[in-house]
Amino acid sequence: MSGRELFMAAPAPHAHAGADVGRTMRRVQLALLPATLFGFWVFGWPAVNLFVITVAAALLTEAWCQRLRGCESRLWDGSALLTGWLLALSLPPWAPGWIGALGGVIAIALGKQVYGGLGQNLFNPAMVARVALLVSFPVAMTHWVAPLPLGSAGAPGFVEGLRITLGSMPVPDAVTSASLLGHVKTELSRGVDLAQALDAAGGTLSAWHGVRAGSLGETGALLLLLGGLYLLARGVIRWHIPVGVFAGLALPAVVAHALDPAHSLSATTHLASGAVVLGAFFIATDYVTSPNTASGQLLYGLGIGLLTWIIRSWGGYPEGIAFAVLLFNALTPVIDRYCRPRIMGRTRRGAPIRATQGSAE
Amino acid sequence: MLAAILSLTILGAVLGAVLGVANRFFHVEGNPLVEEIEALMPGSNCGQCGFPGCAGAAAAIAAGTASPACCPPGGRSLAVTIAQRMGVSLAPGGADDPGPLVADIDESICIGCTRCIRACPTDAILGGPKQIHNVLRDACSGCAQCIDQCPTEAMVMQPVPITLQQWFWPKPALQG
Amino acid sequence: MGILDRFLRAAHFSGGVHPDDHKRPAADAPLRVMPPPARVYVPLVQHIGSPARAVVAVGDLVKKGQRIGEPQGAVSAAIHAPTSGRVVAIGDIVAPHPSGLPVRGITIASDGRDEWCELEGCDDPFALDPAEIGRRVAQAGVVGLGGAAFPSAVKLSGGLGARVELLIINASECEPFLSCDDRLMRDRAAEAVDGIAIMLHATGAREARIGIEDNKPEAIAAMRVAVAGQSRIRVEVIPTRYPMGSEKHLILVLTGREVPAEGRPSDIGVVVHNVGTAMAVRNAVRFGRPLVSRLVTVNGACVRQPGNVEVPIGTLAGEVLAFCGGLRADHGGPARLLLGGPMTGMQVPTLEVPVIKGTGGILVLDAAEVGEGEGGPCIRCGDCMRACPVGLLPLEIAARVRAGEVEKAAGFGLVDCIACGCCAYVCPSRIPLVQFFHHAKGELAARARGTQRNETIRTLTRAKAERLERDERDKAEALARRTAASLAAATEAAAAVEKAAARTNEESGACA
Amino acid sequence: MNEYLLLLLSTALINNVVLVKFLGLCPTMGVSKSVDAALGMGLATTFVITLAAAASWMLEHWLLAPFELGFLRILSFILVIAAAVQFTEMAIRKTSPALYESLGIYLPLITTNCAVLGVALLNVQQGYGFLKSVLFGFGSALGFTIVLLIFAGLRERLALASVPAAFSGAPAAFITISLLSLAFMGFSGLIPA
Repeated sequence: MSGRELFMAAPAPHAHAGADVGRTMRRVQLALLPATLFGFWVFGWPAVNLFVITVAAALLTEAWCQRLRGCESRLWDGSALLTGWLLALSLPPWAPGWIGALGGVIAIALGKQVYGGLGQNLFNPAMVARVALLVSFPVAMTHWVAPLPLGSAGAPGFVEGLRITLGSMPVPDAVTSASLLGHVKTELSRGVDLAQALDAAGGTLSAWHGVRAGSLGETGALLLLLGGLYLLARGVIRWHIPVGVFAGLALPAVVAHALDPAHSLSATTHLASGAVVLGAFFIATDYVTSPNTASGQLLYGLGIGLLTWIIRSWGGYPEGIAFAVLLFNALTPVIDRYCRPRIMGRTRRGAPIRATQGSAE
Repeated sequence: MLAAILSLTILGAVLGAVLGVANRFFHVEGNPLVEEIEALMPGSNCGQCGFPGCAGAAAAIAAGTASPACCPPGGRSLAVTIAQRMGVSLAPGGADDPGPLVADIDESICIGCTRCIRACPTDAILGGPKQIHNVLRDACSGCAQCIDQCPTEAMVMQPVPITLQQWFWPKPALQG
Repeated sequence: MGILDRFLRAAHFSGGVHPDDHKRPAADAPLRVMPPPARVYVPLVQHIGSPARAVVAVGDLVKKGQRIGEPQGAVSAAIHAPTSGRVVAIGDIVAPHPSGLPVRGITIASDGRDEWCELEGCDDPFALDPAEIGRRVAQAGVVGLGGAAFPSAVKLSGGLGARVELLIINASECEPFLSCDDRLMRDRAAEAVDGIAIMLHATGAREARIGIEDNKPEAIAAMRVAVAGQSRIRVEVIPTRYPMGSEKHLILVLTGREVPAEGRPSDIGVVVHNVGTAMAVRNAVRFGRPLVSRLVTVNGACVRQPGNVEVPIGTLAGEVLAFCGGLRADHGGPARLLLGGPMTGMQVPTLEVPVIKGTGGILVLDAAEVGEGEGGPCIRCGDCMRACPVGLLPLEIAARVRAGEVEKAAGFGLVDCIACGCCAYVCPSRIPLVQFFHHAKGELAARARGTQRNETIRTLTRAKAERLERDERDKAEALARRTAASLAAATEAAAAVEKAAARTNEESGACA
Repeated sequence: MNEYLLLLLSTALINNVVLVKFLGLCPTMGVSKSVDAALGMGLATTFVITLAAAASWMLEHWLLAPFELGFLRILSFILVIAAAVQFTEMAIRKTSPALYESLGIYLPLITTNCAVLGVALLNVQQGYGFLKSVLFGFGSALGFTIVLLIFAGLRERLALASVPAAFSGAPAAFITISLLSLAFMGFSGLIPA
């Protein structure tokens, strides 16, 4: 029991709280699960196929890149799975399989592994892939379908679903629909009043229960909200970014809607439509690409919300959250540079505080 | 044709005049960098860098032809100071960097000839004729000028031993 | 002092962590006193500051409490023989330090009698001049027993040159596993309070506040009873949160005021002493007893009989463990041997290191207590930032240190890091953040030393060059003088010769 | 007023000189290793572009157009730009030696920053008035500075990442700026051309 070299040298602390990266990833996936299953139910087999293909592509690319780099495999830490998962949720549910596969490859290879893998990337990999796909294949990426819940009449069976995903069977025209934001954008550009446009859509586009057209995972906004609250309760994320995104989007929307209800959507419609909830809780909160400090996170969230509103209102794309997230990913180092916590015993600018000699209290 | 030549000439003349005046106004004397760097160098002119004296090395560093890390007696701290002053990044020191070397005397073969004492630019060697000499580690610049002077090869260059007060944790092995 | 008040206090510093405290059952086991071992190994530097100088020789007989090391310099501490016996060696011993480097120390073979030397006590310390108390405390070699081991006399008698209004007694003991202060307050509350009263007198502070974390109800009760008669000493219950025992954080929680960065508590009129130090001060002033033993918590899943032990300074850690029943082999065997607590304590490479004045605990932890696991790259989750009680960005600092940009790391407030370990404790990727900071601080210090050395050398070089030049000049001048003199002599001689010749000529001419 | 504001917004963000028009890539890649240097470079370039836009407008309208010397346009513009850069260089060397050293060769190379000449030539092409020319120049320069700053921030972080050897340095920087360009595409269509 004596002698040297008995104990390996290690620095303090010699205790650990027990947190690990895998646990965080698993919690996020758990929070996503209800909305994902809901998406499967609403859009049927093609959506399931797309999801599987996207996630598999992400995992395979991750494994391949790690092999190329010759580093030890961290395939099962759940990060690549989560990236593929988030990307799949942001795709049109009946998109052809190659879109998902290509997206998975872009997300992992260009978005993440080029920078050295987990924790090193500058942009959210899933959003890199989504934006790259949207810019490159605008038609395929804005091809929405009306909800056809599993088991309902007209819903494609497993084989039909597979054929849709593999592109050997065209999507029937009757199924084709538009997302609310896309519909509004088209109608407004044709000079149609907002009230009329929404009337024509018959309310089905903005249904709160989520049985509506949209990307695979964004429609179940209530379930996403539930998942987001779970993440908050678990301490996986903090409130600053989601609240910032919601406020940044809702505040200008409220003002604009009050000024010009005929041409601007109400705040509630903005919040309930598109990928705001998904983005605010699951995408903008990505640790690696968002600021660290509370003030920085709030600023970042507000910026994303505001930019999303600007792009939705005036931009060339109906939905802007992916662009807004990417842009603020890019701004994160700058935000981090200027939003730093105050160091104890120093002023915010970093100078030592002045000693005030005198009685305590 | 004439208009073209004339206009360009006038343009050139006017801009030249403006720049000439500006040059007067914004004139900078000499290169303060060389003097600044020279003031940082040990000044023992040991020649280990391969330049004629510290002034030569300072000029070469300022001109960018020599690395800020070219001065062995100055060691890592000097290299970092100069690199910072010049706004260049320094190649990270390899693991084989033994740190600064200082002279040490093997007392069993020192004959007390005082040649090393005369060669030392910093008076870091103590001792008199026929007495065993000793090196003051804190004052030794590591210039190695004493090494060749010793007739009995009692002088050697050795890394400074690490003491408890100076020890610190090594950088953790790279992760990720 | 209601719940609201307590809540407000807790809000004073952000960050910090709540590790499992593991204090019981060791804290509840009765205090044991360890007899002196056959040999003690006493390092000559057990404190912050310059090492002491040995004042005994090999072969000398020493009594317990006899001074064997003389302090050198303004910040230093005397060293005393922990037991009576014969000095058998003065030389290198393994330092109680993770590096395993040697330290100069005195080895004493005990004669088994444990005889005190003659001691100079004092019946009424309150009649003594504060400076005299300081002198006696310095004589006794008392240092801060909380871990930093700063010579106490310097802090006690206005050595820092500022007026002290408030004396804070640090009894928070926020480190998990450690309970020596807890045990001391439970068993010797009256003596500790007597020590605090003496310190109050010495510092000239108006009042003393004893900060105790609320996870030590027995100690709180005992201390409340002990301070009952003292109007100027108060017991303050503070929330349990690591690092409550950090000087600056304790001050913040107890007074609501921040110590300026790069400054000292005395800048805001506060001085902080550990409760164990108060005990040592009492022993030094009342009985003239120097600091030759201390309470050590022996704890960890691998220790057979965990508890608190009064151990003579210089006893080897292995012998203390043997006194506590030795080590258990179950739980997968010992994973780490620590001196101090798990958050800031030092891992030592061997059991053959001596207990010194700053050693508050000897812990032998198993793998589960250490919480070993697999590490990974930083995912920028920011948990370290939220855990940091100082308000730093550990992830940013570590990333820069990793890339070798130590100066940029310093720009992120590296100097303000108190190395409490909260960041590494919560890091999900298990990045050794504290090691990064230690490394960077060491690197910066080494560079500063290098710069200083270069400056010294430059001065010396210039001095020698000037001297040589002066010698040269002197020589040249002397030569010139000599030449001039000889020239003059020569001219004179020539003139004389000429004259003589002329005369001869004249004479010869006359002759002709 | 609104028109001028839109012009500024459009040149700074939507038709960003670096990310959409792909002008001035050389200094963008060269001086984006630290935020401080990038800020200095951005300010110097802003000064030069704005000055050059004003001077080139005067040159075009008072000299080249009246005397029908259109064939001398590029030559004379470069002359003016080179003079402006020389002036800036002297001024920076005098006022901020540290910035002067950190910018290094890229300071005199502002002359060959195609964004500068590009802005001057585009002004002529679009037939902007004086105020609009200056605003166009300033907006473009602002866009250049913004991108340089963002990119420098990203590269500072990139320098800390463990990028695979095959991609470290310029490749990763190019991929990053392409992704940044992708993000800027979100601005497209904001203001109808």
